[in-house]
Amino acid sequence: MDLFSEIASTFIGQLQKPTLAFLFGGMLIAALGSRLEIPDAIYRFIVVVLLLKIGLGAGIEIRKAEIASLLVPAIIAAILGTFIVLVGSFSLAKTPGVKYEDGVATAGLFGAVSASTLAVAMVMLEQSDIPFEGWVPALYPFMDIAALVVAIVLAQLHVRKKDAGKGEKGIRVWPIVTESLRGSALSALLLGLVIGLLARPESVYESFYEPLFRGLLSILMLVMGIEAYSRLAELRRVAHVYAVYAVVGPVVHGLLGFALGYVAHLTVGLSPGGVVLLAVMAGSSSDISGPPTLRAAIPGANPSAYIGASTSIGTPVALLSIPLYMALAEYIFSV
Amino acid sequence: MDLFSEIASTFIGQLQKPTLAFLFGGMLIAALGSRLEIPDAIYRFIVVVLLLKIGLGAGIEIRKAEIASLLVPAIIAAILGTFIVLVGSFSLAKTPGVKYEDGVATAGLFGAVSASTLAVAMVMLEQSDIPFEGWVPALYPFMDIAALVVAIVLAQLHVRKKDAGKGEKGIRVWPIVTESLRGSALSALLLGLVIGLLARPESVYESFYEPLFRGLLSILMLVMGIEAYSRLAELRRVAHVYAVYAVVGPVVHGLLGFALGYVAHLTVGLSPGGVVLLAVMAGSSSDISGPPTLRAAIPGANPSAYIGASTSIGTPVALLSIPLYMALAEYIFSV
Amino acid sequence: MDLFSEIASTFIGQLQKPTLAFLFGGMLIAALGSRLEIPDAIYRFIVVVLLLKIGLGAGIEIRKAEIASLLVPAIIAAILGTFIVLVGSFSLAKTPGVKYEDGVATAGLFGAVSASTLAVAMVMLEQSDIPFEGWVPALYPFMDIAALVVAIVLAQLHVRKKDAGKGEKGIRVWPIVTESLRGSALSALLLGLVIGLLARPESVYESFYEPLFRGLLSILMLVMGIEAYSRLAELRRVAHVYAVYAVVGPVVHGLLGFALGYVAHLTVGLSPGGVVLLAVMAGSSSDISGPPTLRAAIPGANPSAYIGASTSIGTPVALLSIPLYMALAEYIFSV
Amino acid sequence: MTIAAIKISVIVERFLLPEVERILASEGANRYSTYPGGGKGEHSTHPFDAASVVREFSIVKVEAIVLERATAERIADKIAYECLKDQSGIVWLEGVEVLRRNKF
Amino acid sequence: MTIAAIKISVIVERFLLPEVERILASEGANRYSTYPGGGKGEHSTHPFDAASVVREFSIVKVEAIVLERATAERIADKIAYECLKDQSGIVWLEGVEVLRRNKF
Amino acid sequence: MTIAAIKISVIVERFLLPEVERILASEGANRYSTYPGGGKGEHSTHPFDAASVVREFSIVKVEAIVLERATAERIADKIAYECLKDQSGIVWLEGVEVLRRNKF
Ligand SMILES: Nc1ncnc2c1ncn2[C@@H]1O[C@H](COP(=O)(O)O)[C@@H](O)[C@H]1O
Ligand SMILES: Nc1ncnc2c1ncn2[C@@H]1O[C@H](COP(=O)(O)O)[C@@H](O)[C@H]1O
Ligand SMILES: Nc1ncnc2c1ncn2[C@@H]1O[C@H](COP(=O)(O)O)[C@@H](O)[C@H]1O
Ligand code: NA
Ligand code: NA
Ligand code: NA
Repeated sequence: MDLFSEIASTFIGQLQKPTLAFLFGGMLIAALGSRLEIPDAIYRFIVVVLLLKIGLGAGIEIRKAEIASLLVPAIIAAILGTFIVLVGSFSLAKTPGVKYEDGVATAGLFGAVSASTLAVAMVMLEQSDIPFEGWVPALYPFMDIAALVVAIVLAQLHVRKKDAGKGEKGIRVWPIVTESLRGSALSALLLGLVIGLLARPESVYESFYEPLFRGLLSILMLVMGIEAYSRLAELRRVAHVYAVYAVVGPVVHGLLGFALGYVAHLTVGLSPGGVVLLAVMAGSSSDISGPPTLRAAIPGANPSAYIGASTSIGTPVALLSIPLYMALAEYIFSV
Repeated sequence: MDLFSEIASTFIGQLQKPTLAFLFGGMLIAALGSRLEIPDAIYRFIVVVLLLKIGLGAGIEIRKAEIASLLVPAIIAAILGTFIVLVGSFSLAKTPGVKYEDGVATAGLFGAVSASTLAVAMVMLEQSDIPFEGWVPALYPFMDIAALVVAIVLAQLHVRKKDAGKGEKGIRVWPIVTESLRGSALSALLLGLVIGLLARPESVYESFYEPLFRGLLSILMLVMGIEAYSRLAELRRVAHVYAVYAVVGPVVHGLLGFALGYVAHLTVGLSPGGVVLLAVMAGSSSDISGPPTLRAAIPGANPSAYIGASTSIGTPVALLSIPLYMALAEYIFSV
Repeated sequence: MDLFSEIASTFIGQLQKPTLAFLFGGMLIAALGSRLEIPDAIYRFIVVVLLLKIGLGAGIEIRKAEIASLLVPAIIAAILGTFIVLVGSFSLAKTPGVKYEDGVATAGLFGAVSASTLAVAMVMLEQSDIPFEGWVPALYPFMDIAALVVAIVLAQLHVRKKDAGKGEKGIRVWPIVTESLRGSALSALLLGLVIGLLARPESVYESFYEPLFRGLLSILMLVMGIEAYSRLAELRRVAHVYAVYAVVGPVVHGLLGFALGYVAHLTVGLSPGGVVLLAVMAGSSSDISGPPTLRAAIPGANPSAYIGASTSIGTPVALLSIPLYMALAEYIFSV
Repeated sequence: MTIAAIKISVIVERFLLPEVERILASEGANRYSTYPGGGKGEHSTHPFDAASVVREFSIVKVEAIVLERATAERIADKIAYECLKDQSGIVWLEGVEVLRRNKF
Repeated sequence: MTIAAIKISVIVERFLLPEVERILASEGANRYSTYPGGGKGEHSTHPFDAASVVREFSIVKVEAIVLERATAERIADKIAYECLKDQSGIVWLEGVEVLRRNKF
Repeated sequence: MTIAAIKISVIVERFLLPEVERILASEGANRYSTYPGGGKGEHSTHPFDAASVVREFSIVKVEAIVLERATAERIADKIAYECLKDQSGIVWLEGVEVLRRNKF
């Protein structure tokens, strides 16, 4: 089968998988004005459980892994996060009609990682029996924090240049890092990781976190779909180029991630599934923890621009591109 | 075994089933003044999950069903909803001491469908190994919307006759239908239906929605029991005839449903379990979505009358009559 | 293996079990200032589900048990609750620098029972294949209510002595008992018990309550860990002797419980696992329902003292002592 | 520097929110806040966080601050005598002092 | 047409709600609203939606509007000096203007 | 016996709470209450209890009662012109009468 028909068939197959169906379902009911909604407390709990699950799974696997084989992918993840933001700061942020801070903040979100997109990819790989190293999801913070830090530093440097003379205080990177780590999403992931690493959570992992994973993810997709539709209105208020960036960005970033993942495959033997997950993380844009970090640190940027672009278009496009990377992997690695 | 002892033994058997035990448990703790309560967010989530599950299950089955065999039961469901309201509007609503609008609104609720009662019946049938067509629960909206529309139209015609002369605006049926469909309960059911029909949600259905169904239903029954007790006080403030209607109505409506279901059995081969479910829907009275629709559309009706009658007596009676229809089915169809 | 190395090895084994890991995880993230939090609605639901589960399990087992074999342990439980409070009222409450009411309220909490500690012990026993009579958790209310009643009566007698002459009204024990029983924790336990006893909830118990138990408990431990850390600050504001009592008390009370449990073993054949659970209940201090009962009934006592001591130190110490009683049981009964 | 303004407070059941919003908008008051609540009135008791079977009947408080007293009175009148004519709920006004006039 | 009235606001921990309700009822004020909240006071910090192990200690605001100032003062006094004597919580009064006198 | 006092009300998105708290504390106002809410403003609509993907953007109301008008004005000014300069949110003041002076 040639690459194109491989992609087409994987794509059609995945569209039928429930996870994406729930995303579209959420958009649909929002578009039809339904009053169906998921209570906030449930949504927050689902996020915590999914991230604990991802962390626990990764932690359990890291125990068995060699540290060396982890190091290269971690560095690649951080490079990807940095590079995506730099690209955005030279392309989107320099486009006429786009305020520099808005552009950089948007690039920051697209460089960072969406936990829900990552979770969907994990489910799709499992369903397609494409194996991956259990610790790959633990690369998330490396890419995520790198992207947010770079975006915030670029924006603050820019503001400082404008306000030159007014009370020069240094840009401190460390508080941005700790603030990110303290957010509920990364905290849950890391907590799971530590418990998975140091304790023996296999029993509760297999009796609770693992079986509930897919079901809770389907509810999360519903919420994401509703939100994606509701934010479309905001996006209409900002320049068109955001929509273009939000469509093209995820695919370009994902393919970049795939390429660097291939390097990790050649150097330290990263599995085909691992390469796909790296591509997915690069292609995804942060939805839960990135936005508040950016709003607090770049108050001058317009949140409608970057959040609208990310939630309404970036995340759906990133989710729809997962089958692309899977098809690529099947084609290249013949898995 | 004769019919009577058949009913008696099915009844006693079902009383021991946990679902009804949780209903009575809820009434008991409310009566004893316990501070035990289920958080609202959890209740709302349970309702969404149960209705998604019912919808998904129905959607998956409709794929395999012939459209013709669906059509007759759907028409019957709509007829039942309409007929129950008409009967109520000529009996209860014409009783001395009952305001016409109050009576029609009450008949509307009793003609509409209770999702929780339907869910309980599905569990009971499964436990007793009485099979039913998986798409039968999808008849719910046909009966529900028919009943609400008829009740609202009758009430509005009545008000218009009273206010004759004052700004005659036509009664529009379509907004009532769309309003009903946008409510959270029907939205969840239909969303599940569409996903079940168009995607392949079997994996998540079997790993999440199906296993959690009984457990979540037990919690829902607890909430229903607590509410049934709390609303009793309201009922005491209105005419006795409401209590009589709430005791007799569900059984009469249910038997009517059984009879028309039997017609569907003869014409398009509706299964015995399907006949029972049709009876249960007819016998049940709407608890989640009917009341707000009626309050918005018939503001002149006293909600204490219709909600009290439905929640405090109608729903418990409808739940307790399920074994009756099951016994009837066992007797008639010798299942 | 000698007793000491038995304890050491059980202890180390249990530390690796996920339940305690989640407790420490909660403390850790609170200490690091993470914004990870469990929504209140979820926490309240988890408590209800765990206590329903404990109650259902106990109810199902009581059906099979002989009433006589229940009676002795129930009396022992009530004696333990009473005795622990009396000991506290003569030791802690008489220490210089400790206000009598504060000391008695603290002893009341430590005499009462923590549902979460009990649940953890049940999981640990199951994981270690140490069997116990399923009805033992139903001893909880006997110890709990005895302790709270004695503490409240002692405190009210004290206040009355001080205010001698001012409007002497009798101390009524019955309202304290009913208030306790109406609290959400005991209500859920007793509701489960009654349903387990009178209905046949085995199906829903096995499909829902039992499988979710460990997972929900892991989330509960997270909440307990976060709370334990947050309350430490309060504890620093009161006399040091509270910290000492909170460290020593649980172990002493637990060993006392073990000793009286051994008596029940000799007289009515209480199983080794049952003895451990009795020790755990005695060693635990009430976290959910005791504090509000005490605050309402002993308004003069400083809640920072008793709640701080119990939540920040008492509960972690009680949880960490469970392996001690398990090791003791293995040593003495050679299970 | 504070500016005198009027706060309109409304307590209604949730299913009436769209109606209240419509009235606010009809008078140009497009900004408001909402809070979940419970309460006891003439009709019945609403818990504020226990499950209530019909969610649309839970209590919501709406607060809208407007600069003109006349607008506030018109809004309050419409809500009291149109929206709440046959429905339960209450309306009241309070004088407040706001900062940043352009935000209202 | 608005009528002057008084709003009594009380912030207490949830386990004291029955006591506050009793005092309100003793002065004939049988209508009130409640709102979930959080806060920081003399004693400790309460999150308003994170799990707090003891739910009965979470913060609740009670608002009751009454027509007579004297009634409001008696209620506020009783709450402050009876119910909250040894407990944490605060009470205050605000003048408001209500519509539809018969609803209060 | 009631004492005149000032209530500062602030509506902000949750991620700004620490900032508001910092400003309150800087003026010695260490006691306040918080309430979950939703609303519609210049920028967007916030549901008050449906899932919002970014929780930190949900609406919170902060109320702090202080005895001195000057303090209240300083706090309101700082919040309006420092904390909310580039962010959405509003601030207002209301006169209230409190009981038990020592609690404020
Ligand atoms: N006097 C009052 N003070 C405060 N809240 C009230 C008052 N009267 C009614 N309410 C609120 O308005 C809701 C509906 O009131 P009602 O229309 O009297 O049933 C009640 O549940 C309370 O939340
Ligand atoms: N000055 C104040 N302004 C607003 N809320 C307050 C104030 N003082 C106390 N509170 C609220 O009342 C609760 C109990 O206060 P306290 O009795 O001081 O611990 C706090 O958690 C706050 O929610
Ligand atoms: N005039 C107003 N009255 C009441 N609440 C308001 C008003 N303006 C803004 N708000 C609240 O403040 C939030 C932020 O407003 P904004 O900064 O205009 O987006 C809104 O979501 C509302 O909750
Ligand atoms: Na990315
Ligand atoms: Na019906
Ligand atoms: Na104890």
